[in-house]
Amino acid sequence: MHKLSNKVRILIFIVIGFAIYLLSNNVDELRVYQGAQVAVYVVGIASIILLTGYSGQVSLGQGALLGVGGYAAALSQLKWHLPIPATFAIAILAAAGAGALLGIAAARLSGPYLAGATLALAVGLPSIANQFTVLGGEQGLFFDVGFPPSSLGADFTQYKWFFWIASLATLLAIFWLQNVMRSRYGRTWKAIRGSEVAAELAGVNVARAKILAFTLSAGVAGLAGALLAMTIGTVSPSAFPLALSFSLLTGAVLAGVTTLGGVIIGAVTLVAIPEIVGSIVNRAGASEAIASNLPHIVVGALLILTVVFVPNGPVEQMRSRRLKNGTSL
Amino acid sequence: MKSFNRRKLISASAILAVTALTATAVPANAFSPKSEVGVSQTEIKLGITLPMTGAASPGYNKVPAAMKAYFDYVNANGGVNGRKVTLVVKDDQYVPTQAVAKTNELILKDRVLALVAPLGTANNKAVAASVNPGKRGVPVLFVNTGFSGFADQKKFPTTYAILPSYVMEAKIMAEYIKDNFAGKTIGLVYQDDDFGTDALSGFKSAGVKFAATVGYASGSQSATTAAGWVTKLKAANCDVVILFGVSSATAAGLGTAAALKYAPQWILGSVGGDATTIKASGVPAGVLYNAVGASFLPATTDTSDEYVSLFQSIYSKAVPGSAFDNNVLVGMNSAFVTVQALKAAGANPTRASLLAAIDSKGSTFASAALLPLNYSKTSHVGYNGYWFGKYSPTGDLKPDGGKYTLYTTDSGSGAVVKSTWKRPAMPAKGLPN
Amino acid sequence: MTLHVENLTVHHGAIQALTSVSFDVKEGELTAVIGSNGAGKSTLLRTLSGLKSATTGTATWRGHNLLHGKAESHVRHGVAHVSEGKSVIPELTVEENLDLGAIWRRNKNESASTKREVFDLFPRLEERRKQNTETLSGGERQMLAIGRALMSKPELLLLDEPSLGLAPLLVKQIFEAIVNVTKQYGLSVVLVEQNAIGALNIANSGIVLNLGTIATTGSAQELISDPAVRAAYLGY
Amino acid sequence: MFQFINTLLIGITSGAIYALMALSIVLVWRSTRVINFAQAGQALTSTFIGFQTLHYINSFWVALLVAMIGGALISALIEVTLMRVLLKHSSSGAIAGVAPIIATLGLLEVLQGTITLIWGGADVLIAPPLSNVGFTIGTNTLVFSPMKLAIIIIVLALLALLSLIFQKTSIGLSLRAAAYSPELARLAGVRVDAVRTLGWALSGATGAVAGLLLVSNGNGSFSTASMEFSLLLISGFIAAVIGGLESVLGAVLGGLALGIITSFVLMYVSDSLFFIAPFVILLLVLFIRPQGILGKKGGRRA
Repeated sequence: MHKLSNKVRILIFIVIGFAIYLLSNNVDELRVYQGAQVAVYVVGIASIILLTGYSGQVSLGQGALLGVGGYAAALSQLKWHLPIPATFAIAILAAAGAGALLGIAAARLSGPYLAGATLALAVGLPSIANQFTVLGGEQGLFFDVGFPPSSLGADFTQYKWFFWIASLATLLAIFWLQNVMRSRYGRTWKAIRGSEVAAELAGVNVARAKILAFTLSAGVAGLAGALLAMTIGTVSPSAFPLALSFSLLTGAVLAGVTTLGGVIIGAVTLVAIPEIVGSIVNRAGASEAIASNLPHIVVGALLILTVVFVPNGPVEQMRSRRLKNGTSL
Repeated sequence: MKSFNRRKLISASAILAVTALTATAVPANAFSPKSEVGVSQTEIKLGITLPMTGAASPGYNKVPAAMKAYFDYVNANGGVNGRKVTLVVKDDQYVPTQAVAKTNELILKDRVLALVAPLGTANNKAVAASVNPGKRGVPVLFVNTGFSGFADQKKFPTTYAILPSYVMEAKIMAEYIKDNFAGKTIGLVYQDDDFGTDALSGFKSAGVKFAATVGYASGSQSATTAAGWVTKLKAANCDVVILFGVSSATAAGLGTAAALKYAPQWILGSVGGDATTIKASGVPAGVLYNAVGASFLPATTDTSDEYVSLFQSIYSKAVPGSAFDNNVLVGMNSAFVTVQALKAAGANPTRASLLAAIDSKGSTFASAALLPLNYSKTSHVGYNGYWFGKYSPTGDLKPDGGKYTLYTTDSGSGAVVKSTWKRPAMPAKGLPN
Repeated sequence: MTLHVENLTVHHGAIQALTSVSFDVKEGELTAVIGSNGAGKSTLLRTLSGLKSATTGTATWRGHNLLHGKAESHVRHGVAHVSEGKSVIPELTVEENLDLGAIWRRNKNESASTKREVFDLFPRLEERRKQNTETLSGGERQMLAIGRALMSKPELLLLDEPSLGLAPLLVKQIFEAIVNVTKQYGLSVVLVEQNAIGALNIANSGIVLNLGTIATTGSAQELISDPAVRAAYLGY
Repeated sequence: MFQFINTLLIGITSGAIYALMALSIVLVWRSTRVINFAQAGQALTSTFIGFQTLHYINSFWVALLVAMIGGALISALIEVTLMRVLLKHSSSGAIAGVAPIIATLGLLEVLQGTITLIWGGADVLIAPPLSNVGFTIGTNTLVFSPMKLAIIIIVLALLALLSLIFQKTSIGLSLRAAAYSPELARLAGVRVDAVRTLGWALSGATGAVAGLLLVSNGNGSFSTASMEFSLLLISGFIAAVIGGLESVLGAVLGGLALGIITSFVLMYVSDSLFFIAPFVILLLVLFIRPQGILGKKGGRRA
């Protein structure tokens, strides 16, 4: 596919950023908070798309990498009192380091073994926090990005501030990810996903490419972890449960793992479904048990239906349908 | 031409992003500055998050119904200055991120006046940090946790804990052991997180020596892992064992010990000593018999107590067929204290007047507890002591010698002393003035 | 006409692998299908045995529609397919591979006597009946593959490159064995081979496939003496 | 000494249950090359079926049988309605390799949500059928009771039964053939689809036994959110990987090894390592012997 020039892309991102800015001024606090959640999910999902969609490796433990990022950010603030952007950078680096280690292990594994190893990681890693008092045990650590600057006015809420920070970080991350995927590495990963053997025959160092994919993906996940820590104000083992890993994977599948184009769909779905289902259930006057369980069922069912019927995700599906129908230029 | 396609895709996703967000952005009810959030002419709306489902839910999931039972009783008797008190319940599954999300919903969507009686240290720390009710001036009242950190009013200016801290509990327990089990070999099972760490520091400052300590990872407790604990405690020949964990861990420890014919003198922490949960989890009756437990409320079977008998009659009418246990008593007591705080906050309560009322009059609030509340401008910790007793063959905690002996202390290095405080009579019909 | 194929067209995704292929195999005859790599020979057999579905056309065996239903039902109508590359399961023992061939047969006495016949035909297999198939040589595996097919009491045998990768001496043995079983059981055989001479030498008739279409058909004798065929496929 | 023996006994009983779960995972893996992450959810559902049965017929053994049948039916249903369609639809494409894994995760959510809706989130109780009071030698009581003995006997019996089916019957031959080479099995007349469904059904029944034994090994209480069940999945999976994912014997050895090692770590190192120990064991196995104890070299990438 032909590529947009960088100038046009930068322009598009600025327009999106402006739209987000306008949006943040026109919705209430709850929506702004949910907007920040969406941004966290966008980054988390994008990290899975980089890994699964582009290099064909699966990770059921992405939540653990988010955890590494979150803890790194919180620790660096607590111990060294670094400014917030620096804590984000540390989160990215720390998670990338963990990802590299994981990638070295993962390069030896494939399919179910990799899935299982990352699953075990998702369960095992967060509980490490209990082993070292510096990590704050079950209660975890505080991570406080501070109040919005007073120059923004007294009405400027904390959540809006979170939303701004998260949106900016998200836009930068997605822009960078697009660059990576358009680069030589992106093509290499795609070749590996297509056929490992063929890629190897074509002279690709498969193991190295896989480790690199893991490293970069983990770095992005680390950013998502720091953003998550920011929106909930703490890091603790239970902030990065197995369910988080599954949610991100679900979002990635709903978004379509082969393209970044649908990432917002996956993220919005994750935030919106519990809300929509919850409000329907509440309106129907059903019990709390239904209200808290139905969203799980709906999300799970949606995941299954997507995998079966639109395995490449809705965006890719629409795109290929248009190509097939010949309506596309 | 293909680039056009790509561009369309990107701009389409941008538009999608914007519309998706705006689509969900249904404007909430217009905010009217005149009346306080959550207070209308006819209603005062409160909110609670706690585990209604999940591993931590047994026992605690009876709390909302108990609170509602008392609120309904008040509402049927004229309400609070003519307003009905309603409670919005959200299930947080004992997961901090969920607690944050649900608390946000309560504040931003349900628009409650205050949060009452939420449960859990980790959850409330996360809520305090993220939702930041302190900065918003949203009261978080009578939190069910003994985490000593909530005493820090700079960090948690609007949070009021109700339980004695775990440090206090450990110190008091140490004193009780000194009085009753001097010279015995003592073992400890604790949850290896802040909950247990708080307790460990209390035991340490009281100078208790343990022959064996078993710290289990939160969530790992089961009859299988408990077989390991018991084996260790037995190997160290412990005669007295303190179980300082959640109810499921307490149940696992007691049940497994019985199966392994190990019968030390048990001392159960107040958090895990919930007889209903222990019995429901298949622990043979009789295992709990003679174990030592602690509470600050009267025994649930003590019908000579005016609070217990009133609460029991209210509850049995509101939730027929449900056992009146300690969780119910805790829930109703929280509701009782809440109603006093609301009344003390004036004819048209606001968040600020509610907080001010607790700070100035909190220490005079009546409650079912056998100790006074200690709220003031400088203290946001509720109760500060316990009485000890033993469990009856039916699993009810009864005070030693039929008489409540209250020990009190602080979370620091203060001594443990016996309290001489006498609880004032209950307000007429259990309706605070 | 017992095997009747008409206008058979098969696709591999977007690629047309077979185009309007028509031929017949008479009862008790051996038809060799020759052609270069990628001519569609294996596809033809896989379609006939039900492993692959056809786009259009008809294929019947004694009136039974081979383009309908799955491979496991065709075998119940006497069609046995020995697929390319020593069609045996290495994780099973020799005897289990044979038993597998008869797994759908209800009468266990009959299958036991078929097993006896297979052992008589290939004594080497009996010697190694309890061994893992992995330990067998290439030739032995091919024998086992044919033996497995015979266990299903076939009437139409579809053989895909039985000589592939075997030493010349073994090739000769395998071809002899094929002639033997064909005669002994009165089988109709479709034999796909790269080794065109060997195949045509034992065949009654032959089909030359080229890029998915039939280039020539005729009796084996005619094909061997056809100069064009000789030049293209026989190499002399 | 008694501490050592008790530690070993704790390890063996929990290992036996891990082994069953591993077996259940292996059965599905062999029949369809899918790791079924919904397995623990299915086991939990079957256990609730057993719980429900006890309401009508007060016999643990009847409940076990009904749970096994229920588990088998649920599992078979999943194979027929979901896996078959899925494997046909997504045999190619970007996520072909991971699609089944993701689908089973979705299934896990659906199952867990559904049973919570039906049975509520509160703890329920299945009283263990035999005494859990340990045998006494002299003045010491072992961590070994009639119930634990029964657990080991049931696991061994089930194992013997499965081995017999696999090695000695033509159904077993079909199962193995379909696992190793579906195409050849098909050519030999094996109805591969039906055989796969059977493999899933066997797996479901095995998982049901694992679930009920897990509950009986403890004090009998469990809930839809029981931590033990998610741990059962992870332990089962790790055990299966240690055993090489292919063999019944491997699954059993893997389960026992995991159970015993974990038990010793918890006893002699620290109880707090509960969640980390299995993870470290898995990583060690994957690093040192990626093909598992009984796995064949090169099989790991297949």
